[in-house]
Amino acid sequence: MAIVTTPKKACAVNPLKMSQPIGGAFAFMGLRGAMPLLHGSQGCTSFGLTLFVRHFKEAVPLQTTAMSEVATVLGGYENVEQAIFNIYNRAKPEIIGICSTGVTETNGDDVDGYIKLIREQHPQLAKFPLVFVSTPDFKDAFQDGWEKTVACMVDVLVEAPVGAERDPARVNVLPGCHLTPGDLYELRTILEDFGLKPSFLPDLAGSLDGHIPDEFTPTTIGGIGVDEVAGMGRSSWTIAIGAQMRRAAEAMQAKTGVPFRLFERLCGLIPNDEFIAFLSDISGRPVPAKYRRQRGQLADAMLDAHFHVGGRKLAIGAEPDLLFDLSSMLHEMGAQVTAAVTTTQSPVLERIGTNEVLIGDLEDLEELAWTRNCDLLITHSHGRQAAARLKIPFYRAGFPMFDRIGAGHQLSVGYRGTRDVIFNIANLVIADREENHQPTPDSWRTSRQPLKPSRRSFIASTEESIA
Amino acid sequence: MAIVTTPKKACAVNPLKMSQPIGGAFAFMGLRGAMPLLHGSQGCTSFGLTLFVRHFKEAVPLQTTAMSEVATVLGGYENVEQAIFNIYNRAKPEIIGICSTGVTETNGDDVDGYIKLIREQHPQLAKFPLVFVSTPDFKDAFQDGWEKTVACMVDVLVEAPVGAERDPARVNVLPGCHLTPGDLYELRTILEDFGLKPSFLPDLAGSLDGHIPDEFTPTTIGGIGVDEVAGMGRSSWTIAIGAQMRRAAEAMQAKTGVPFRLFERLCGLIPNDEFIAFLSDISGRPVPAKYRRQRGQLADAMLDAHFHVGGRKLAIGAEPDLLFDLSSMLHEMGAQVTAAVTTTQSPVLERIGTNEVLIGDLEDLEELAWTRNCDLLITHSHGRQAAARLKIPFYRAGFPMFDRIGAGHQLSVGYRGTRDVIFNIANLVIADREENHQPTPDSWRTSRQPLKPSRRSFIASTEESIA
Amino acid sequence: MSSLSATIQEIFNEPGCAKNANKSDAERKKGCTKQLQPGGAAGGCAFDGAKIALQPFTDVAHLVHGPIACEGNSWDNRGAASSGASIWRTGFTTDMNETDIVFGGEKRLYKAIKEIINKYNPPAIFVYQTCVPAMIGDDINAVCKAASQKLGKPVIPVNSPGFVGPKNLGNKLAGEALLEHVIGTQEPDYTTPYDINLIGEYNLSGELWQVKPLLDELGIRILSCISGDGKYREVASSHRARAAMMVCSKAMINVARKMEERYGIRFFEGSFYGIQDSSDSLRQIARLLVERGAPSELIEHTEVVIAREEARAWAAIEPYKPRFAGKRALLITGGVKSWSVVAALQEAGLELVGTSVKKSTKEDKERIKQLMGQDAHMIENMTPREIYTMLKNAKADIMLSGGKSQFVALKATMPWLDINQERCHAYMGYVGMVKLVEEIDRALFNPMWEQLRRPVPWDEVAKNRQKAIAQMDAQAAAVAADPETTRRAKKVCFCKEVDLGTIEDAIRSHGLTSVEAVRQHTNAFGGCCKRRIEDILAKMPASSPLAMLQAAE
Amino acid sequence: MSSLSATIQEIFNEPGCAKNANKSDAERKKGCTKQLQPGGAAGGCAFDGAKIALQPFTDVAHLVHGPIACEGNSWDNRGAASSGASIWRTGFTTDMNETDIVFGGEKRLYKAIKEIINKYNPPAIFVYQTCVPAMIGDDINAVCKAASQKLGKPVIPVNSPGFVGPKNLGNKLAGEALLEHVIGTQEPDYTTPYDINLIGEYNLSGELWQVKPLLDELGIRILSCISGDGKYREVASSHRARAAMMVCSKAMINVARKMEERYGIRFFEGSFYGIQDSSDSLRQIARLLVERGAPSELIEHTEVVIAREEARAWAAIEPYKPRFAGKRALLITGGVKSWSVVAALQEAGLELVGTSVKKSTKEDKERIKQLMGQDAHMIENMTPREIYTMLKNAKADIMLSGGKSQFVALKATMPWLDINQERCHAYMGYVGMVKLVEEIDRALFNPMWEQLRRPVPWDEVAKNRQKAIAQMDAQAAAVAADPETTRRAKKVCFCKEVDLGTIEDAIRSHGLTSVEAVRQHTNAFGGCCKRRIEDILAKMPASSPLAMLQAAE
Repeated sequence: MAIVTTPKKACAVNPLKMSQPIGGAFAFMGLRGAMPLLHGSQGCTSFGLTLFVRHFKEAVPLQTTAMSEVATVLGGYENVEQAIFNIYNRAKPEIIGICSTGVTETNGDDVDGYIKLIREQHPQLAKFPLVFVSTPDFKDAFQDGWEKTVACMVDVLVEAPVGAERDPARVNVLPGCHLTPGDLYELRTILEDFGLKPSFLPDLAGSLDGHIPDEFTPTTIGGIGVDEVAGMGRSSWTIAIGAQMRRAAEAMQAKTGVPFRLFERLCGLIPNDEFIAFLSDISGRPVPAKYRRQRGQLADAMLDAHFHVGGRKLAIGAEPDLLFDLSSMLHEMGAQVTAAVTTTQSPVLERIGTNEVLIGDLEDLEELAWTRNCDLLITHSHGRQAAARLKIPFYRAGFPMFDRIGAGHQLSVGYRGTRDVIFNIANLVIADREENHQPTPDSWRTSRQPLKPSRRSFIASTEESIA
Repeated sequence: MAIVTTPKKACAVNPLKMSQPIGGAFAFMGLRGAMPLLHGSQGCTSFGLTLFVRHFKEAVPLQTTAMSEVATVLGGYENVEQAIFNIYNRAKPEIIGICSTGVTETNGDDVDGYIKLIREQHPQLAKFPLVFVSTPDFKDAFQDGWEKTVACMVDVLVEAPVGAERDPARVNVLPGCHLTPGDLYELRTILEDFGLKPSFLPDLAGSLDGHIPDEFTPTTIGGIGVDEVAGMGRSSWTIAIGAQMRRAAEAMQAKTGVPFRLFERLCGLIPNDEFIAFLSDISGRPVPAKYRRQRGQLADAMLDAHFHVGGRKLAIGAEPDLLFDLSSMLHEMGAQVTAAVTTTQSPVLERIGTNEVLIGDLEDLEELAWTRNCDLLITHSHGRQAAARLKIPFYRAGFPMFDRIGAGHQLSVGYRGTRDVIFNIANLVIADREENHQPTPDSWRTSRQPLKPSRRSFIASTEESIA
Repeated sequence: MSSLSATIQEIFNEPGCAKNANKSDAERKKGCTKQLQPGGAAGGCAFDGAKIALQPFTDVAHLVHGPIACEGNSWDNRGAASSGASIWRTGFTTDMNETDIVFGGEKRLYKAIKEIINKYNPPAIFVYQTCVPAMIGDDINAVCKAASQKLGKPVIPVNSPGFVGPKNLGNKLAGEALLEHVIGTQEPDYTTPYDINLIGEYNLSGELWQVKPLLDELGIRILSCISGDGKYREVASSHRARAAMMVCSKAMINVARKMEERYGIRFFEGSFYGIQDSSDSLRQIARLLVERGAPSELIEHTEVVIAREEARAWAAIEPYKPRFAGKRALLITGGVKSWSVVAALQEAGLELVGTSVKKSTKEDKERIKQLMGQDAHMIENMTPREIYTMLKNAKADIMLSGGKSQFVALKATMPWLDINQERCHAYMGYVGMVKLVEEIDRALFNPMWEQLRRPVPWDEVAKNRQKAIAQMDAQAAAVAADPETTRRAKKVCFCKEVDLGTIEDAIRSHGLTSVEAVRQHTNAFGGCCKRRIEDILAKMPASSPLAMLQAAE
Repeated sequence: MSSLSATIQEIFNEPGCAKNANKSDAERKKGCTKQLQPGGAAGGCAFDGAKIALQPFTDVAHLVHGPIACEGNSWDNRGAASSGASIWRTGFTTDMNETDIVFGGEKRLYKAIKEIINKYNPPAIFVYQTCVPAMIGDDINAVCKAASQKLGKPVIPVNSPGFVGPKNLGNKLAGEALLEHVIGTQEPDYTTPYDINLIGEYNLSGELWQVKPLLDELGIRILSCISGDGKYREVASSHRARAAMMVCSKAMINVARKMEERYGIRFFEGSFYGIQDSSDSLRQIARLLVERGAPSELIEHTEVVIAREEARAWAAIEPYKPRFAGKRALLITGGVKSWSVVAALQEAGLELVGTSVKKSTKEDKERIKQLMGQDAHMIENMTPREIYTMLKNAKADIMLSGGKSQFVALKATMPWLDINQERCHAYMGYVGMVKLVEEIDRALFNPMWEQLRRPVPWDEVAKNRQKAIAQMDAQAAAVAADPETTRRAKKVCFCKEVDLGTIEDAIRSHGLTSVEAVRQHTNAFGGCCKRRIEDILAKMPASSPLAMLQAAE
């Protein structure tokens, strides 16, 4: 339904987008004993690291090849070699995942070639798991980095099954980067309640759910092990969540023959009906009573919330899969998706229930929300300035969420997760109505809503009000 | 540690307290096919009904003996008889639970006598479950009504076990009225994860969790059945939650010999450690990995949140068990319980980590919060006016919560529930700091905090600001 | 007590009440409400009714004399709006305890009044009597009188304990308290020929302010609104108004009639719900004022405003009409709304399939017939179960009612709109009507309903599986006990419904080559089987041409 | 590029830098930072450093020329506070795409500058160079120059691509940009003998405002703060100040020294962390101003203020000192803070068990020795693992550091306080010192730590059970297969650890009468057994006197 457009601006203002190398590094954080490594100047790593630390409030492993100006000119082989060596010796990881950056891609470093050479030169590394993904900063976005990296992991780490039988209970899950550790926990519980044994690739729930390890470790403190990844070919099914995971799911099928089912969304009643029906189908088990109850609770939550969510004009900025998921769910509750901004292309965009999806920035989102009188803003924490200027309620969704705690536990999948999202959004709307929209003797003095001018100078006009 | 005081006021202002008959009726709502019946004038029922409906956003069964002025003078036998008959014939309940009110207690109606007479006169009612509790409005509070009613249910409905063996897996759970349907679900899941089969008395999770029944029914749409209650004597253990449940637990032990363990709190790390250890002990099963993980997540949440919660000056108003639970948890996180107000006496009050607990109203709480510069208010929804005047963040806890949706799903028990509460409160504090406490060039102009006068005229002074 | 009984009798005799006019003397004595049925009653008591009627006076302290239930269970639960004062939202109660019951609560009441004056100093205090102090004989009239004198502040007794009757009786008892103790006790600063009273309007969700701008524009002053956004001084001096409108409710007909009797203030009963009714009401106000001496241009001005507002409103509603074509509404409300809202909904193009007339007068019913035709479905008394069934069977597309019955509609997954006191939207006047239409549209066309009405898809899955399992069981019974059988009995699916032998046999005997074909022949249906059947097919010897043919089917 | 190299070489030669003074020429050429180690580096790049130094100018638009990573991953992540303008918090970037890489990004950059001026019209734009455009040869100096001329607005190139070096080099390159393009380009409206510059102060969490009231009281005007809460016009006219303070950081020593050189503005390096340091800094400011012509009373006034503030602060800290007795702090921070905060903590009565000196100069280290004694534990380079171990072993009671290392402390369940840029509390001046003490106290004495350090109680339970199960297993192996055995083998506990026969035997052979005794003899330990053992005891024949005796034990 929606037309996807890209505004013609030379200057991105208040970026919604983050770079794809850190999206790639993020995927590696879902492997056990992993050390993600950005091949670039140390700032590339430092910014990414800070972003993850502020979101998860956790120590986050992320290293750099520390490319200097001179190294850039000469080519990065030595830096890659040294970095792998230093990490291998000091952090004793089980895997190193390497993502390129703008600097090294501009330079044309052949990292796959470097790795081959390093393995040849250093026999102790001959079989050590090293995965490289090409993720230039000047193309695509965070979600793309994740997408490519997971597909790469499948290519490099999963073994084609030889002879061994498939385990009918074993299921692969390929979650998109829009799912939180809390979401992954919920999915694991659901799958296990059907007697299934899921392998999540990657599994951020194991590494970034915020738990306290007994020992200090410089690598990831959990996640899926390389050995378990290798054996994913013996699963009966692959469940991919989010359109971004189609690539990895297809790679898995091509390599191992494991069929996949793609769930583009898991927030909302109908998507979860389909998900649960599928699980019942592949497991051969009836749906546990618990989920019938949770479904009823969700339906009831929708009834309670539709008075508040219905008719709201929604401005939402998020990466494609999250945008599609949340905006579809809210559209189905009667909200109007009035302004939608995203970071990168995706086949789901045109199916979003709105007229137009912009590949743009938070300035675009703010401008649209202003001129179209939106009354609810949904985006990541960087939207906080816009929300304050727009004076409309702000629901934080996506990465990063640095100005609240518990980001890793935010839940949106399953009947229960959907229910929680609906309650939280409806309560935001209720609070806003109470605080800012109580009727006064003048509320209906003129019944016409003033048309808002374009917001060319909105920052200047609010200079004083926001210190 | 705390001294419990009662202010000498003739006029309660902005009541914190609700009446005990509706606390009793509330307990009956956790039985399947139940119709609670207040013996009093119809207003007694109507107010209670509205309160429950606004809190749960559910149809709520609650009937009245509709005592008129004349009936009051003549005595209520006829009204009780007619009410039971009408309900029995029309609503086809499995049980009717009767609570007296101020009117009928002042009058001295002997309802136990009435019931005996009714059973004699109407053989079809001879064995029909009827439970009566004496709950005059002019004594005690909501929590007391619940406490007495559950104890009464045990006395009347539970059968002394004859010969039959105890079921080692079966466990009775007697939850206090401060637990939500969401809390009960969580407890059920935890108990079942240890292989235990819990019977909750009462079980509001079955009736008021907000689900959609297939058929219309004028009675409760779920809850524990009278038959299951009758068999509770065959359980191996009784778990009572909240000091208010000691009475029922003792009644259960006296009648059936089932030993009990009382957990005064289930919000907080240590209380849950004890709870989980106990479950592992009585079930003979090791603690599932899930709970080790949840424990770690809670510990991590405490670490993340203590920066924000630590040192906060807390004003909290709640019924004794909820007050004890929440204030202890926050005290243990480094918050200062600066003002504490409750509704009725309880042995836990003196163990609250503060100097003084007032049996009072929301005017007292507001006054104390004002003079003692509290920066966080916790109480039920009626605290909203005080929070707006005090201009401090407001966390809604307890019954009623009529100005937000999802009240029935608010979770505070278990590692997970504690974690959610901590995140929610910390995020309220963070939001408040961002919105209202950003430093300005004048923040430190004078380093002395102004002493606040008592708030005799606080309402007048805010007349204009709150429309 | 005796004075209270007298007051109640007087109310039962209310000559302004159309319903009363048709009753015999004996009937009238029994009162204007049905006897309450124990175990089958719903709705508030007289105290509740009195509080509803008076609490919207915003600068008054409302003190409830009784045990905690009466105020503790009910305060801060009304959606009336205030343009200034907020003390009306503060809950005051004597919270009587056991000692008070034994020794009487009068002393505590007096002290409570004094505390309120000391701490909050409102212009007046309304003291509400409740059942328990009424039973034990607390004389609130005497206490209020003494307090007024000693403390120099109006302290008004509202003698309406819950057990004397239902909510509507309480409304009238509240009116009596105003008539006896408040109205006419002060004088307005000035008067104009355009001064009116609104009686029985509570400014719920601020809806009065949807109409007030029009009155302002016409120069008409609301001298006193009883009681929405009202102030004590205004009602105390309301006897100087030139005309009054009894808004959409007979709740305080005694006030309107007695003020006409005592002060010559003529009144009419009108409604601001719906376009036609709003216009009619504006016309009537203008007419009454002109009759009492306002310049006659007022009538023309009013017509100009009406024409403009009607045009605006119709234009705003127009786009919705085709959307509402054929949509049926069920209206469950009381009294005047049973017809005033009917008219409003019909204006928007909705079909009315029924309206409740439980609390309606004969006159009300006549108006319904006028609006809906002779065979109007007037619902005398519908149980929740009946409403549920009606909605579940889709006999209506939307229900409009008060908050308590909302769950009947919602649990039947049918749209519902609140038109009683707890709603958060205001629906009065022309803008309110447009808002109502918008909200109905929003409710009717919310895509959520379609989702909620779909059957749970797993039930379908489960049914299929049941069938499959039954057939499997039959086959399994035939399996004997040798090694090959064991190999063949190995389950192919995780769901353990199909064994290897069955599939091998099917492939062999029918020469199957595709998973689809195997499914047809074995009733293996599931997802997880697919891959494994493919594996088996791959290991089996090549099929015969016949099989190829079959597979192509 | 060549001009950038020259600038960098010049910075390496910085004569104002004490560290440099001790180096050979060859050493100096290599630069003042260690070579970064691939796979072992942490910390920001030169671009990061430049942005940190300049972004606190609040009315300037900060435009990052590069691919999305440089701004998209990092914007709005600093806690500097503004008293007015907010455009500094807006993220601007050219978000270079593949086409720009191929054809060059200069055109996009120019258009971006134009868009910003059209939409936001700030008094100036700072343009930051990053690695990729530097590699492909985008000449931002030229673009900025052209834009300045055409668009009539200062557009300042900040030539500090990430790969030229670490954060502290970026700070200095930012300083060079100011020196070359900004400072001295405008004149202040007026000057006073009390005008000073603050250099290297970023007003994190508004901490500048903890000191500014004292300067205001003394009549001292901050002509320009570089860069906290700074405005473009202020820094452009900062060359008219009479004195400067280099605040707690050598980050922009080049700015301080060159401004002294060019404009004769004498400066000193000082700190506002801690009571003594705050007093010293105020004294130095007064002294420098008086030397440049301010009236000499300023010195006395300053002493009066110092005396008053010190007294207040000491009084506020006093109650904490006994609480801090014996408490040990570990300080992991850089540069000047390694001693200025040490002093502050010692003032509060804390013992310092170590301070990191990774980024400290020889001079810094001397000061640490003065403060902590000759055997001060100066930590050159401590890995997170070492810090974790140190804390886990309780060698310190609290750690103070920057945000990134916080989790090392927290995961060791040790109190931690943020003293770097991301903290939400301000710790400068006298009030800040008191705040720091309060926060340390709050962190140290939070009752949470005790809970978090307790062992998980179930581990204890589990250990006991393991033992019990092992013994049960041994007993179970002895069980034969007749009906009585079956009866006796029935498990008594839900946990299935003890069978009936075992218990009966134990009771019989030892004549037991109490649950406790049964437990001792059977290793049945659990909760659920208790009731059932009681039942068994009740059914067994009465015990012998000997058994009674045993039970009484």
